[in-house]
Amino acid sequence: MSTALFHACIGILLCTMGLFAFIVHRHLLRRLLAFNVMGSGCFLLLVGLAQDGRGPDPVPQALVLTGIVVAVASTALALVIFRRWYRVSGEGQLPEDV
Amino acid sequence: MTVQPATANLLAWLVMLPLAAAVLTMLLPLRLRAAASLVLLAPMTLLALMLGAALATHGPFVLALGGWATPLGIALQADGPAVGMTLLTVAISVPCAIHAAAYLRGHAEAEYFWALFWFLWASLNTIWMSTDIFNLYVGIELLGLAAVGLVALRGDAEALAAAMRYLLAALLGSLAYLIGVALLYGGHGSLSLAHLAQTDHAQATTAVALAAMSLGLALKTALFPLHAWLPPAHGGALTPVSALLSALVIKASFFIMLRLWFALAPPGLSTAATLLGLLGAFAVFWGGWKALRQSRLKHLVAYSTVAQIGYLFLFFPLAIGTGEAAARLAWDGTMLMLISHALAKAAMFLAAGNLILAIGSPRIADLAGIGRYRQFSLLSFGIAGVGIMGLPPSGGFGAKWLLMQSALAGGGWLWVAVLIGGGLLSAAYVFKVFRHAFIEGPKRDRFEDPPAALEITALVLALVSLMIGLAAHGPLTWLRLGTPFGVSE
Amino acid sequence: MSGTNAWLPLAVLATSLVAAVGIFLLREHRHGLRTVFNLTAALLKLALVVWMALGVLDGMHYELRHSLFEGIDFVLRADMLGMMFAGLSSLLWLFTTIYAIGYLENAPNRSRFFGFFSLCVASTVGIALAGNLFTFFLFYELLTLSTYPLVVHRGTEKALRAGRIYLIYTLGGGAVLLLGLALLASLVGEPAFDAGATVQALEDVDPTLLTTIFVLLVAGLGVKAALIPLHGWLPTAMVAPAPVSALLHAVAVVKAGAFGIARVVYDVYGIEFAWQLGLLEPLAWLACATILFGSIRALAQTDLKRRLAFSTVSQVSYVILGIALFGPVGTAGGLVHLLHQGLMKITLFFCAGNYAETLGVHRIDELDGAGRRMPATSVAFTVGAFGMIGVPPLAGFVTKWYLGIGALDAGMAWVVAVLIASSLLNAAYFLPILHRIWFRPQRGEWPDEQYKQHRDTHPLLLAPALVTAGFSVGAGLLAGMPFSPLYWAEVVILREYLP
Amino acid sequence: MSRLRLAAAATAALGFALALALAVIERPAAVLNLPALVEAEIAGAGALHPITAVLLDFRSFDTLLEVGVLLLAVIVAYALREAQPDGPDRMGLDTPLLRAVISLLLPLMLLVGAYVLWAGATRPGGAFQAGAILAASGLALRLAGLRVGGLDRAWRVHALLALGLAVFVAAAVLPALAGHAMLDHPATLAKTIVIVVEIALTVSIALGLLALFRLAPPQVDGPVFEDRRSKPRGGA
Repeated sequence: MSTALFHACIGILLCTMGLFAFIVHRHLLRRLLAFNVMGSGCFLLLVGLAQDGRGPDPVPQALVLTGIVVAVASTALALVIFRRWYRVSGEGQLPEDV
Repeated sequence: MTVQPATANLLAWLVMLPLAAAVLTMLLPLRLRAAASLVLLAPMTLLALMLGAALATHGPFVLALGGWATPLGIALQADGPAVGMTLLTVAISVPCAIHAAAYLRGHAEAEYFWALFWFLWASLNTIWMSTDIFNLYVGIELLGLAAVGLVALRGDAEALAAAMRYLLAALLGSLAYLIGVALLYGGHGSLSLAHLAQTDHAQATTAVALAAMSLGLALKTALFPLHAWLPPAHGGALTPVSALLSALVIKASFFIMLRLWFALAPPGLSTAATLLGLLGAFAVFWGGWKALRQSRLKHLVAYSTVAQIGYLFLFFPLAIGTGEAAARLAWDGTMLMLISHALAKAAMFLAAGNLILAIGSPRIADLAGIGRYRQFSLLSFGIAGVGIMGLPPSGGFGAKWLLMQSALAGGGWLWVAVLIGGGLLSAAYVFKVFRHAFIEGPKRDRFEDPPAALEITALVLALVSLMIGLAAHGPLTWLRLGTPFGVSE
Repeated sequence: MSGTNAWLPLAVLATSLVAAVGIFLLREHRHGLRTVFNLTAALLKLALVVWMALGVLDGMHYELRHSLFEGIDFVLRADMLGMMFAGLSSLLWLFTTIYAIGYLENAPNRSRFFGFFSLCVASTVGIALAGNLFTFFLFYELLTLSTYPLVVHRGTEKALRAGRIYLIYTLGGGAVLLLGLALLASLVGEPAFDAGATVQALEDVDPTLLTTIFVLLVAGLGVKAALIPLHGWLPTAMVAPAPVSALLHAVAVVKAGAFGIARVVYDVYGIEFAWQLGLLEPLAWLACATILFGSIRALAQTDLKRRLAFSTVSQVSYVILGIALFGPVGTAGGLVHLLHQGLMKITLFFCAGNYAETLGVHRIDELDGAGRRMPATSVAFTVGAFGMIGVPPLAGFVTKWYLGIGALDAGMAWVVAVLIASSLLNAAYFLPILHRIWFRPQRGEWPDEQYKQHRDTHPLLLAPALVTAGFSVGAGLLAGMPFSPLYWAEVVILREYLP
Repeated sequence: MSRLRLAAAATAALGFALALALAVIERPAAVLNLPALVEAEIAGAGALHPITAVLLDFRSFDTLLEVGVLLLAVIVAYALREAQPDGPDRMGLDTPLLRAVISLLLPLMLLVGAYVLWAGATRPGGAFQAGAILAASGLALRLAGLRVGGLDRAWRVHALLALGLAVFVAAAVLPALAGHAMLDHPATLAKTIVIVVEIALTVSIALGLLALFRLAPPQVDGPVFEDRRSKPRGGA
């Protein structure tokens, strides 16, 4: 197994763990963390899979950079909304389905 | 087809102008933001019309951004669906913007509404035109965040919870999509849909990638049973926002799904297609049933969206694994359904918002007596309702007719039952509103009078949704340009 | 084809559509302008329909075609059968409009009422002029939508309930019709009103499927035509104002159903093909059952309008019966009753409305002595009732005579027995009313007397009733003359069914 | 946490992992060699480092939208901001030790940020990394209770936040005005344009990240949020 493929496998693992946590947890911060774990796994998969057996590839690396900015922005947005939600409701999680 | 750069650039202008508008409306003094946005509607409309004209004269064409051809660069394409959706976006956004300008006047939400509105428009246009799967990812992220921001604008607890729920769904959906991108790039070394379409699809990687992406997009489109985020978000947002979200935003992810399935669907995928169709069928009945049970007007309309999304997903079983004629009818029907639902649902949300303004309450039961005093708003709601119920002569009826013909051509009796049963269910919830509105009694005789701009925009959208059924032949022929269905004639 | 010939059907449609839009836009208090809109549109439409009918008689061809989707066109076309129905509805619309203006004086929501009223007639004329079953369906559903606000017009609990029942029946019927239509279209492409072509396209199709489609179509149309067991909405809808009842029973709704069945039998399947498939005899049975059932139920009603409603259930099925009888005479009987029933029933409803508006009388046992207080209305009511019973020389007699002969021609002698039984039942439920009106003394005060300054009632309410009563006498007396309903029915048969 | 939910989550995650593993194992050998294409075309691009070239030339449209995403997040944060903006009193720690450390570190951080930006043309680095470092130094300042004087005016902050996207859009549109494809910079100007865009991006990204932090302040006390809408509106 090449290093790149190893990275990809770790990526899958992270994705799986993130997904599991995302479904299981209700607290919004935990879910956001889970989302970020999944995101990292996803980036690893993207770069690892592309570079396995093909050598360094600037394209997925650039994609991941873009993806990171997007993920940071999304997480920040989520935190902003979460903070406001927490201020208004005092709850750390969303109300169950109406 | 090669065209002049100036013509091809129309595609990119349709993204750059709204982005520039977003920056502008962020920097302008508060009181000028709405006015500037209204002025900018004119060039947007003009650009979209010019693009339509270019497609009509030159046929489908692409723009290689930065001069870099695919697969190295990113290309935007003008084919029937892309241009059709761009024009639809204009048709929905312009009335919604006019409505919003009047609706938000003097409200704090107006401060950043316009920047978000323009970001939303830019991302929609990107999604309609882009041919690059990663670019589409950035597009749906931009779209999702803009939509979430618009939902959150209201700022109260309910809106924040709805926005948060929506954001979580959107993020999860994007990640599922991104995993598909990773697999496809890993397997085929390209991000361009045109290149991916030429690869061998009959292997597990493509199938898993397509499955992951479809799952993510279905979540963003709120396909049953992944729809739980939609009703609070669409029902709880500001009225013009609800209209934009229901009419356009959920269509964007569905549209990407269509593009992916065209390019990537491996042979023998009818089981998956049937599964999507079945989920669609469940959506039609579950959404309709829940709509009927709502006590708040906008939530009723929002659940109606859940139901109507179901019809869109009938496309997959109707078009995949059936004959050419059936597939073509399914495509026509789905496009018409998409367009007429967009128009009718935007009109319905705007009309519902006007009714709510008039009665000063979000509850359907408080509509009693309004039938006598504010018939104009009620009329718009009714005309939009005709489209939602799929009764003639609306576009919704035409779409159902085409889908039904497709189902009969392919022997899909189940789908016929869904189309007819769903129509009856939607009639039940639309007329529920009227039953309350027509109550005459001593209850009250004072209602607020919504500004004329709010009433007229709703009515215009409603009328267009009604008339599109009678004028669908041309647009449908046009929407087939550059698709697998555009061959004959 | 010249330009005007294509646009004339559209113009006929547009007169009431434009009126509807204009009326919707009017403010509630603009009564004068609204009346002008209403009457101009009604007169203009009548004039255009008469002009077009005469043109059709001269062999002119009026057709407007607009492509909706691939293979499906929106077609407006004037043919004899359609013109017959269009003529009936535009004539009766004029009277109903006049009546409604009088009836709703000082009532709220008149803009909404007259707007939908016009829309309703636009749909009816659309149904008459539809050149294929698809276009027919468009207007058929539009009719459902535009009548709903009229049925619930009063906004009371009862009216809203009636509206809900009306919708459940008609939208359900529409869905069934749509299913039949879609199946038919998937077999023949555009379901044109061209029996020959359809039969050719259907030659190789499994007869079971064809029968299924026929059943679906007739069931969908039978809801509006109030065939049992799909008639439930009609008596409930009686809570609507009298002009709406007139519209439902005489001008538009039940007629649209009956007319649709005529179209399906004559122009989609073709009467010969339908006969060969063995579809007509069950239809005749169903019609006869409805005739008897409606009459028997009518007997038991104590509310005047409900009795009239069940009478409609029964009478409309004469039309269906005529359609189901294979042979020109039976057809003539059915088609002519489309017109006759309209004239007679509208008279009866105008009168019932007059009794209710003027005296506050709703129940039959409150009518004692009404003839003395309202002689003219009562004469009109008597004419209508005798016509329904089928007393010669009134319009109803002509119908029954032709149906009887037609039944014998078609070899269905048992139908004659049904006709006789039905006439006896008709007499049994109408004569007691007439007896009360004319021969019983008034019992105390009227429940809610209005228009005391008039000898009878408000002239706007009285005149339409008298005119339509006069027409139903004329239609019977002058049945042999040119341009009588019978003449039209015969022309239709000669032109279109017996080449 | 219900057992059912655990089971469902485990099943979903497991199925997901298996499907992914299958896809990875079964994946075909790519037909296309994109890195080679990048290598071949890099001379015509506006940057020598392949990643920067992909980000700011070959796939600059992605980056443009990405900058939009960041700006969008900031805008939403502004739209949802607290009624009273937080001040140093609520966020700053304001201890002499922190001040001392920051006064030492800050010049270094700024220097590193500038270097990373400059390095992006030839080796790993670039606008986002530089922006992140600058944002961190800004954050350090804020934590120490210091304010950058010029950034107190909302409009100025807004202008700087929007600068990146504005410059990028302008750079995209310029070639179109000259009759080329959108974003297609002439080879002679490509390098300059890329540098200008990068600098603008760095400023906006740094400020954007800082704004996101500032607008979601890390305190739990303080006044409960008052409804900021001018008048209630029916709906939700």
